[in-house]
Amino acid sequence: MAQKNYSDANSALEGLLFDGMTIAAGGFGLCGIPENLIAAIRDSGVKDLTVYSNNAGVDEFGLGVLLQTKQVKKMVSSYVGENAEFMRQYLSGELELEFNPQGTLAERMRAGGAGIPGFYTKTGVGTLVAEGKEEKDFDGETYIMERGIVADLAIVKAWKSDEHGNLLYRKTARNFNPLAATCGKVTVAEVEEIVPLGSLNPDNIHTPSIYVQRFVQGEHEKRIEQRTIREA
Amino acid sequence: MAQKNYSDANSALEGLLFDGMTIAAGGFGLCGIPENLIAAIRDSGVKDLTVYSNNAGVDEFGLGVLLQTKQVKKMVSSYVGENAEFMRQYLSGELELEFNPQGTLAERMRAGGAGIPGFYTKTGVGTLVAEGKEEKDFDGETYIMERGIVADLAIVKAWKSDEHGNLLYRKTARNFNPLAATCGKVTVAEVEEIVPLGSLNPDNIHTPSIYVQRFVQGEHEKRIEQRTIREA
Amino acid sequence: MPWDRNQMAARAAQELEDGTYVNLGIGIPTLVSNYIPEGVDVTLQSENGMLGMGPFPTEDEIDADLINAGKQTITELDRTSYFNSADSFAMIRGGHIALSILGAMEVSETGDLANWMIPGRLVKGMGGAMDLVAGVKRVVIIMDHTNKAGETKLLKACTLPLTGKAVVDRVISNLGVFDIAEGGLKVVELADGVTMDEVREKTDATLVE
Amino acid sequence: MPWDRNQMAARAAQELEDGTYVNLGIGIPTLVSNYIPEGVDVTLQSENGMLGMGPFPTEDEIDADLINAGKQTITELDRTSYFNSADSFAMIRGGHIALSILGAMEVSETGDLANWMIPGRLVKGMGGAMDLVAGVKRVVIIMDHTNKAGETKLLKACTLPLTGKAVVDRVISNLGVFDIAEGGLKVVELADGVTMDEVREKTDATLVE
Repeated sequence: MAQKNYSDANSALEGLLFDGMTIAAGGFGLCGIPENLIAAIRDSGVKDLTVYSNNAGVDEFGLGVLLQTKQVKKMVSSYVGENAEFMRQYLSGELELEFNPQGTLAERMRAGGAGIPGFYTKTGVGTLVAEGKEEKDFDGETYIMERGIVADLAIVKAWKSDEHGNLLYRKTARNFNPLAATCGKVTVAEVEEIVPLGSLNPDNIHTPSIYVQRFVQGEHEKRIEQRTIREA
Repeated sequence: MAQKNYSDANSALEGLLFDGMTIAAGGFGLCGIPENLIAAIRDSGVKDLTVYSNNAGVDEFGLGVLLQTKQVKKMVSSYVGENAEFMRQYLSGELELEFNPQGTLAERMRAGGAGIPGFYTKTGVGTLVAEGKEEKDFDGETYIMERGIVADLAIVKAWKSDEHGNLLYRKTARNFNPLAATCGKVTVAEVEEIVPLGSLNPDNIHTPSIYVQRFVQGEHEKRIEQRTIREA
Repeated sequence: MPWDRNQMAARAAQELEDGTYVNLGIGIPTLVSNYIPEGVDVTLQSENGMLGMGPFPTEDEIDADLINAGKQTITELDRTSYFNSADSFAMIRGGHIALSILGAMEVSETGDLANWMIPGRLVKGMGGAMDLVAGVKRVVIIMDHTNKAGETKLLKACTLPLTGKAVVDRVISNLGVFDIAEGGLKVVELADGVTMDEVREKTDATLVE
Repeated sequence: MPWDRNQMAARAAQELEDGTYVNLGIGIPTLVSNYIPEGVDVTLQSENGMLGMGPFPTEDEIDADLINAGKQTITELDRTSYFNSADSFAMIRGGHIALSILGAMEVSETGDLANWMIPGRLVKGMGGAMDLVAGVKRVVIIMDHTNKAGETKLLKACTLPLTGKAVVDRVISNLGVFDIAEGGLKVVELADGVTMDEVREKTDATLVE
C-alpha cells in the first residue's frame, strides 16, 4: 500500500509548494479549517499564492495569517466580513479579490474535480458577478457560465482518516472540505485521528481515499467566532 | 410535522401519475430498484412515459415490466444489454431510446436537481452522443454541453428512512438513487425499514429529507442478475 | 407605532408554512425562529451544510464543529442531516427551499435586492445571498424602512451593486408589509398606528393599492 | 503461440502500478485482478459506486446489494467506500483513476475505440465506457486480434460507431502488445512464437517499428 501518512504538516507539504501556485482550502469561517497546514505554508515562505477559500479566516487565525505575511496575491472568496486586514488589503489594492457567490464557489470546486470545465447557473445574473461571463438562455431564463476550478494543491481538514486515506468529517466542519479535496492536483488532509483500516463503515465515507494523496494527524485549536448560548 | 409516510406503494403514488409524464428512477441493473413503486405504476396503467434510468431491468423484472406493458414511450439509458424485449422494441422502432453515457446520465440528474441547466463534459466527444449538441473548447480541448434533467416524478429505493424522510442506502444499491431523488419535482422513496427520528447519525445521511416528499415501506425481492461465487 | 426588530421577526414568522424547508439569513431573520407559530413545523437550513438547525447551545453543549452560516454556535435536532457546501447549494439553487428570509440594504420596486457591498466603503461579500435569492422559491426581506441617515431603503431602482435582479417577493419593514407587484409595491398591511402618509413620505418606490 | 484469455489478462496485470486506482471493464479485463503482481497494491473502482472491490463472494457471503458494473456479486475490503453514480463518474471524468482496462470491438491506429454497438444488429449501450475512455488517464484495451470471422480488429479507421476518439494508449491482443504512437501502431512485444509476419497479416492498421 502506498504510504500516505506523514509525521507532521511540514513534511506533508514537502515538494508541493511553489511561488505563484493555486491552493484550494476547505473550511467555513474558522470551522473545519486546516490549521496545521496553513501554519506550515506560512512557515515555508511560499508567496504569490492564489487561494480558493470561502473565507480568509480572521486577522490572526486561519488563512488570515497568510494575508498578514502577504503571501497571498489573490483570494477567490464569497465573504470577507470578519477579517479587517483582508478588507484593508483589498480596499487599498494590495490584494486581488475575486468575489464568488458561496454556492458558485462550492460548485466550481466540485466541477473542477469532476472533469466539468464549465456549468450554467442563475446565481449572479444581473449583478457584478455576471460581468465578463458568458450568458445563455435555457427555457426562457438567463444563466451565466462559471468555470470549474482545478488547484495545484488542496488542503483540507477532516475528523478521521483510516490508514488508506478515507475521510470522515464532523457536523458543519464538513463544508467545503470534500469539494476542495476533489479539485486539487494533489490533496493533503490533516485529521484529528487516524483509525485502523476497516474501522470506518464503507457506506459512510465522506471523501474516498482516491482524493487523498497525503494525510497527517494534527492538533486543532478549533477557535470559535461567535460563541452564542441560551440559558440551560 | 408533514406526513410523508404512506401505507402502500399505490397510495404513495396517488395523484402523481399522468400520461406523458417523465419519471427518473434509481437502480443499477436490478440492484437498488424501486420494485414496489414500479409495480404500482404498472397497475395504474399510466402510459406514454419517458423514463430516465440507467438500465431497464430484465424482461420480467424491474422497469422491464413497464416495457412489456408498453407503458413506456421513451427510455433514456446507458445500457440495454440484459433486456431482450427492450432491445427488440428499440430495433423495431416501437420504443424511442436516447443513449446517455452512464456518467453523463448521473450528472444530468444531479445537475437538474441542483438548478444547473447545462454543463460541459468530454464524454462522448467525437461519437454519436455528440450529435446535435453544442460544442465548446476549454483550454484547447473540446467538450459538449449536456442538459440537466428535471422529472415530473422520481422513484427511488433506499435501505432506511427515518420518520422525516432522511434516507440511507446500502452498499452498491445506492447508485443512481440519490441523484434521481434530487431531480424529481416530487420524489417518492420506498424503503426496507422505517426507523425512529434520531436513530440515524446526522453525519451519515445520504439523502436529506428535503428531497423526499413521500415514502413507503415495501417488501423487496432483490433479484440477482449474475450470481458469481468463489470456493469457500 | 413602527415595529421593533422582534415584532418584524414575529410578523415574518407568519410567512412560514407547515412542513416546509426554510433558510433564515443573518441578523433579524435569525430572530424569526423564536416566533414560529404553534402547529407549524419547519425545518431550517443553514447554508454551511445543515438541515434541521436547532437552538443556540447551552454552555455545556457548545461545539466548535457546529455553527450556522452566521458562524454562531448552534445545536442539532433529531431530524438533522449534515452535507457539504456543494450539496447545500444544490438544494438552494435547485429550488428545494420554499422560503428564504433575508436582510437588505436596498430593495427596488421591481424586486431588485442589494445587500452585499457599498463600493469603496464596506465590502462584506455576498456569501450565500446571491445563491439564495436566485434559487429559493420565495424571498422575503426584513429590514428597517429607512437607513441610519433616515433615507428610504425602498427605491424605484437600487443604487448599490445588486445581489439579485427581480428576486424579492415581499418586504417586511418596521412600517408594514409590502409585496412586489405589477407596477410597484403593494401595501399588504401596516404596523399599528402607521399611516399611509408616513409610508409615502418614507418610500421612494411607487406604491400601488 | 497466441495468448489465451488468461495470458492476456496476466500481461495486462503488468500495467498495474503500486498505489494506484484502477477500473477494470467487463469480460477479460475482469480477469486481470487474478494476476496482480506480488507487492503491487491497487484499488479497484467499480463504476456503479465503489472503490476497493474485493473478490467474488462465497455462497454464504452473497449480497444482492453488492454487485460490480457487470452485475456480478462481489465482496468488499477493509478499505472499501461506496458512493453514488454521479460521485463515481466525477472520479472517472475528473481524471482521478490512473488506468482503465477495457474490451473492444475495434481499435484504430489513432486510438479510436468502438465497443458499444453494431448498428441494426447489436445494441448494448455504452454504459460507462465513454466516460472511462474520456476521463481516465491511461486506457489499455484487451481483445482478440481478430473477430470471429477472422477479420482484424486493429484498423486504419474504425467502421463501427465510436466510444471515443483518440483515447486508447495501448492494446494487448492475443498476438502481443501495441502502443498507439506517432504514425500508427508500435509493436511493444509479441506473444511467444508469434511472428511479425503473422501480425502484419492480421493487422489493417499501420505498423511502425
